[in-house]
Amino acid sequence: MLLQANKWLRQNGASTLNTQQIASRLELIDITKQYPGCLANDSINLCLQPGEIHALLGENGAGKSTLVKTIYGVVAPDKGDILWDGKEVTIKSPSTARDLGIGMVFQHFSLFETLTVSQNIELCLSQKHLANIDDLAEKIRQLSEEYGLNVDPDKYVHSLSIGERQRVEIMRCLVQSVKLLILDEPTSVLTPQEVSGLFDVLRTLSKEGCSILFISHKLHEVTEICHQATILRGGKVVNTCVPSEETPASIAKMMVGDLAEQDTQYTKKEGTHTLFSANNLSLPSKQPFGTSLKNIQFELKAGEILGIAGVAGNGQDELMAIISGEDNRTNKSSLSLDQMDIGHLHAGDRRKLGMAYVPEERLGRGAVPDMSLTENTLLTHSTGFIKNGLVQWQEAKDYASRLIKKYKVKCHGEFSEAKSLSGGNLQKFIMGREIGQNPKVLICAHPTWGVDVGAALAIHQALLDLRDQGAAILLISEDIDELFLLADRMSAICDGHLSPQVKTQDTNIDQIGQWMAGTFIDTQRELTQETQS
Amino acid sequence: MIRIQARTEPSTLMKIASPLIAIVLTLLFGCLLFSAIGKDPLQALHVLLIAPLSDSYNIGEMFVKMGPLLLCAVGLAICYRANMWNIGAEGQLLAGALGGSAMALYFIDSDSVFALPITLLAGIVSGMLWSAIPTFLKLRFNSNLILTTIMFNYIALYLLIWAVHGPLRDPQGFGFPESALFSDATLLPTLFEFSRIHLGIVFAILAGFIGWFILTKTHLGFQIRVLGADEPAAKYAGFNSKKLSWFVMLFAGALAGLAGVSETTGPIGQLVPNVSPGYGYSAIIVAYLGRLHPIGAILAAVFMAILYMGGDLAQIEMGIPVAVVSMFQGVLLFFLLACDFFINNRLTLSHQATN
Amino acid sequence: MDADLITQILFAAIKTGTPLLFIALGEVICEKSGILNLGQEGMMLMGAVLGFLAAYTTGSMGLGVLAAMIMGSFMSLIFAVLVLQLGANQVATGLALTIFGTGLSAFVGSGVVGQTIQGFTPIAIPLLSDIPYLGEILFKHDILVYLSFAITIALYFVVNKTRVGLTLKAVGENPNAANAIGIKVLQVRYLAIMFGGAMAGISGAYMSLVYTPMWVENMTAGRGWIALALVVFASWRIGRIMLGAYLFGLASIMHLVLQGLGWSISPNLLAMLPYMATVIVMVIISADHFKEKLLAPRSLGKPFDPRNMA
Amino acid sequence: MKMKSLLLSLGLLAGASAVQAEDPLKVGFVYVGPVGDLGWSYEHDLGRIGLEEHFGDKVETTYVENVPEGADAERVITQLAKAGNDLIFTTSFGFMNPTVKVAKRFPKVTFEHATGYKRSRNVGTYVLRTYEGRYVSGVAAGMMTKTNTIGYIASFPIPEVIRDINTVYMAAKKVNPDVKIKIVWVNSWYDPGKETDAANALMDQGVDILIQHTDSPAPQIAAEKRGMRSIGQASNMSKFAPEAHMFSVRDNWTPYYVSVAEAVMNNTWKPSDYWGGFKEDMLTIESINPNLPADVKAKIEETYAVIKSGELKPFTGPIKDNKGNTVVPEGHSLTDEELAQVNWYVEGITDEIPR
Repeated sequence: MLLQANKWLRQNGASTLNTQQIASRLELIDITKQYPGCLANDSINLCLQPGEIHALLGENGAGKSTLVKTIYGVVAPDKGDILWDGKEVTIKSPSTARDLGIGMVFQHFSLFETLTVSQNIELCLSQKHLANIDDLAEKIRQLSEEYGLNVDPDKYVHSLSIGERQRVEIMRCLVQSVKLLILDEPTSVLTPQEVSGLFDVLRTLSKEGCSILFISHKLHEVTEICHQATILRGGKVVNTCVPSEETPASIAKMMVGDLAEQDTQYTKKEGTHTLFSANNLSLPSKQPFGTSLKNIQFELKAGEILGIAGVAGNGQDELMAIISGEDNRTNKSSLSLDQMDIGHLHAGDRRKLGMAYVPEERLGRGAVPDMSLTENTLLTHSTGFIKNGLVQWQEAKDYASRLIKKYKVKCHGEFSEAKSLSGGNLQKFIMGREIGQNPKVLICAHPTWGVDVGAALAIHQALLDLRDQGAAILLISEDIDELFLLADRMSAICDGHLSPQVKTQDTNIDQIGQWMAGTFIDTQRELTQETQS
Repeated sequence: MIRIQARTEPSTLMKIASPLIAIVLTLLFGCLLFSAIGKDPLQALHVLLIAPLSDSYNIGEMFVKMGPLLLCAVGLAICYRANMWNIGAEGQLLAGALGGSAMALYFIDSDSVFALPITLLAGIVSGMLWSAIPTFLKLRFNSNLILTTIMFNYIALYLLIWAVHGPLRDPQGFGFPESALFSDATLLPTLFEFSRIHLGIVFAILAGFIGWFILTKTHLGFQIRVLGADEPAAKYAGFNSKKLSWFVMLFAGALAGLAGVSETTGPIGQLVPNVSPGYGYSAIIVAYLGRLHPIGAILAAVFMAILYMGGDLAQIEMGIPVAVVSMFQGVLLFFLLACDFFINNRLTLSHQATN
Repeated sequence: MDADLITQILFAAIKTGTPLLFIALGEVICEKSGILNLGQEGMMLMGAVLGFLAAYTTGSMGLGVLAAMIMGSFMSLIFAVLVLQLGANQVATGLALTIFGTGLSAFVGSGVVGQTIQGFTPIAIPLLSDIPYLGEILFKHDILVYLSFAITIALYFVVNKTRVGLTLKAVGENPNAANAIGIKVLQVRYLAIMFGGAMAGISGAYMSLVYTPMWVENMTAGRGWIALALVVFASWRIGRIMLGAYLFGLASIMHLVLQGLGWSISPNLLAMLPYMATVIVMVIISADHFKEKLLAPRSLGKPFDPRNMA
Repeated sequence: MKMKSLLLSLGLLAGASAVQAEDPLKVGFVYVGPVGDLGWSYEHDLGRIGLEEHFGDKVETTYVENVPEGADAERVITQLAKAGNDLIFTTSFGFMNPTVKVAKRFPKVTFEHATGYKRSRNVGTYVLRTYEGRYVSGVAAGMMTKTNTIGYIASFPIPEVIRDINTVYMAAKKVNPDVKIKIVWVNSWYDPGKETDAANALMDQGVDILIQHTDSPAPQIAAEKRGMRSIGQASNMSKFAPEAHMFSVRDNWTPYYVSVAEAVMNNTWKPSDYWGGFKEDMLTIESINPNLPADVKAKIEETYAVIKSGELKPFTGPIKDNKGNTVVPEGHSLTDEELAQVNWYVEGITDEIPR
């Protein structure tokens, strides 16, 4: 059956599937899942053919994750049926899913860093699978060769890069000879070059008859590789389409609904004088699995936005911690603010000098989940609310409610706990809180990640207003499009190295993409060697 | 069918009701237990919980018992609020007793008005020192605070026993392991003629209110709460978590040290090997029962003190073994932890799911 | 000190270290699954008293050990339900278990205080016990000591060489990921906790059936706490736990031995030794951040609720 | 009248109302350990039972066990006094100061404190001449030892224990000039685990006779297991070690408790420092093992007899301490007061008294 399908596919090409001839690989009928306070999936129908690469699209919170977890047996649906190769099945657990031939690569990898690659893979295999494999390590090497995955079974996972880890996850599925592979935002952690390698693997798999369910935010990738797309919004299927017949813009429109297209152009500005600089900053990581920073050098000028692009896990978190002072192992002179050395100062002292930060994690870092918005205001904004060490709760409360009004934060009031807010609303609140302190320098990581379009626009405007008031803004993001939209100058980070900074107008996505993959590192090294000699 | 469902917002009602429900359940457990060993459960509960408050002497004794429990519990509650798992109140109390007693013996022939304050201060400083060592080891070497504080409890105990047998032994005491009786100048004054209530109790209740004030009214307290609730947020906000950790640990050490010195200069009046029947450990229960809230700790300490005294009375009047007291403590904490589940969850009656 | 005396001291160190070995092996399995159970002392005492009661009433030592194991795992089940099912704080629940166990054991055991039983008799293993010195030290013990050898070897194998060991490590490192790939995290943790309870039970039985052999209130005298330190001391490795247990055993009898040899050091200061040693070793191990993070189960002490996974 | 009822409610007169002819004499006992320790507290409780048996319903007794020697002791003693007890025995050294304090507040109640040295109008003390039993033990041990090494498991370095170590050594030396004594301090009256460890450590070092000054039968069991010999302490320990056990020196409190109760009933009680030994039958030699050689058995009986008759007083000069000072001059026997202050080892014991 599978062989037949394969043959048929090769003859007909993958893009023109005829659904009538064979039973669907997977069919979802009326899948519904209710969480307290939110209907995550609302009667979702979806159909997947052998060899089909199917995109599942939607904004954060649209219900994609819940749906794939349902398929993989992590979440039990309240209602609905799942047909597998035409037969109704109940997928009770991931092991049932794997026995059926469903494999999944998670967005946050489900790998164990203190185990080796082959131990990680072994854990996923059922006894039945294991019995068929004499030598797992050998099998991994063989598959690695076959698909060009380049995975060493004996290495410990903590020594692997993000891209390698993803390939281990894929390997985990290949060893089980899956018939359906689910990928949850697989490219968000990859360089453009790694992405194309991944796509090659996916195409090979598809040709062999393996179905692929592909969750992504990156629409050009979807149009490039997917045969079919299902678009979710608010837990419902709102549209389906053949991506190759659409443009990224048209798909985006389906995703966000009737909102205005996001094609705004903002004016670029040039900074005046240097407000903040990092001078030849090198520091080993505190974490066993972190990235060490190497020779970081940049200047941040008043009245400009400097964007730093990069794939997650390339030292952004470490850089952020060092700039904010959460990690203050740096030399006094390696960081300076307004002509003053601040490398030795604690985070709190740096705040007092006029620095502010919007962290990547909103809940659990930018805001305390179990505390009210008033208390969360006080978290970083204490000037004026503390007298002789005592908290002026009434004033803090009034200020919080003003913030809520000004930034249109949807909540019950300033007494609401931070965890009761949606991601976008919380981000607006945090943004407002940080901007409200009139910082000289604002460091901002992934400001619109998972935020709806309307909120994103508001956040962009707030950032630009702050810039126009003369503040210096450092914007760290994985979203290249957003960086190009907002940043006046651009840079990229890779493996703890920071690329040179160039004016946004003088560069393009290609060059930044290359830099994200680290092409600048060798040139930089040569340059330093030249200047030294 | 009964199902467990997560609440969208934590229940404020349950937060307050949970300890009360836990107490009621513990009493029910007690009834079953007493019936099982052939004692009249109602009489037993009466002796255990009501009799300790039956006259002014007993009420006074309740306060005497509550003092050290409360002092330790307030410090622990604040530590736990900051996520510092200090199990070392017992050791800090013993250190306070030891340091304070050494000072009191120095003043054995004195009638200076400063003798008592200096003695108390010595106890406080000793307690702080004893909590400072594990704190330093944690902050500098990242060692596990739970384990080091437990180890230091034992070390303090043996140090105290050593001192009582050696340098601090009463030279006129026929070699028995106890110090000389302190001079009146270093004894905590009692407040009433008829009971042993001493100044230390006032300190304890004051400590409860100071703890409450720090936690809810000051920026310091706010920072402590943030540190405990969400460490990355505290780091992000630039709170100096080391300083905060030092503060809560030294505060707890100071209070536990004060508890120790108040015991030796209060109801005991000399240094003996058995200064504490485990106050430092029981204080952990008090802190929890009081919702890690200093004012709650006052109420919880009253309850625990009654339970202790009731245990003695139950033995005298009904021959109930004194071990029931620690059983009650354990069961109470079990029930409390179980009831806390319903702060964030609830039981719902639902009809069999369709399908 | 002559060779015979050293042999006898080492023999005694193994005897003293055995209850520590049992309980630390149980705790390390529990911690490897990511659960910190501070209730060791309570479980151990309940094991001791129930083991003694069973052996005293039935006259069968085997039944005593069995009863102790069952009691230990039952006690740990209380902990497991609170921590795993109701998401209670592990530290507080563990302490409650210790306090409860201390009281309950005194209560249950009041009838047999001061009674005594025959106890296990030592068995010299043929051939092995004839090895000079080593045979004297290792192979002239009672059956529970041999059982502790066997359990150590078995656990070493299971933890390091089998899929069960992998699963345990995975759950302890990253329960969310483990859940995602279909490992039943709660089930693994239940089993790990109950194994810990059963081992604490045997450890208690060793105290009341072999060591003294009699039941006394609070007879474990803080060994449960020492075991917790021992696990850190051994940096979660089975082999080192065995070594550590005997070292601790040695340290705790050393002050008695030295006194007999006429050293005039305060017995109280000497009694501090094991505790001091624990602190020092803990500091040395944990000072190396990098290493500790690789060795320590990363989710240790943190709650995990599969209902929050979505 | 009003005043009186107020005082009554404060418990101050509670003791006074009870002494009436038809009412039974209420007697309270405070024990430091559990009554089932088979040692110290156990024998006191046998004394209490003996008292009840002697007087039938003319007395009514209550006891409180496991009373810690800290701040709680005073409350427990007070509660016993308030509960209407006319006579209260506090049976551990650590209860001395609390007893004296409570006695001040209850002048109509009679207090008797074991092993202490503080007396007042209504507080008497009583103590055993344990050294008489030790002398017999020393003689038997000196005769029985093959390795010429006697092991002594000691509790705390108080005069009673030091005095007894000296007695054992002097007695053993008399019958066996080559004898040595090895002493291990366990710093506990009752810790079977530690006592076992100590017994084994001693036997590892060549000891073949164990004498214990601790209360659990653990050393007996340890001796039995290794085929060595032992002598029981405080209670009859023969059943724990059928082969090893040579004999036990048993404490017998009944005669004293009966005489005190009688004196209180007849209003003839006066505070005194009472020493009881073989002569008063408060110490007895029990269960001499038939497996002992005849000459040893005979010597035990003989030594017992000469001490009982007063012919032999163990601490009769000349005695030198192990630093060469003469501590008992020729022709002098230590008085009770001097016996209570022994803080030196006799010549020949090479150890030092620990701190």
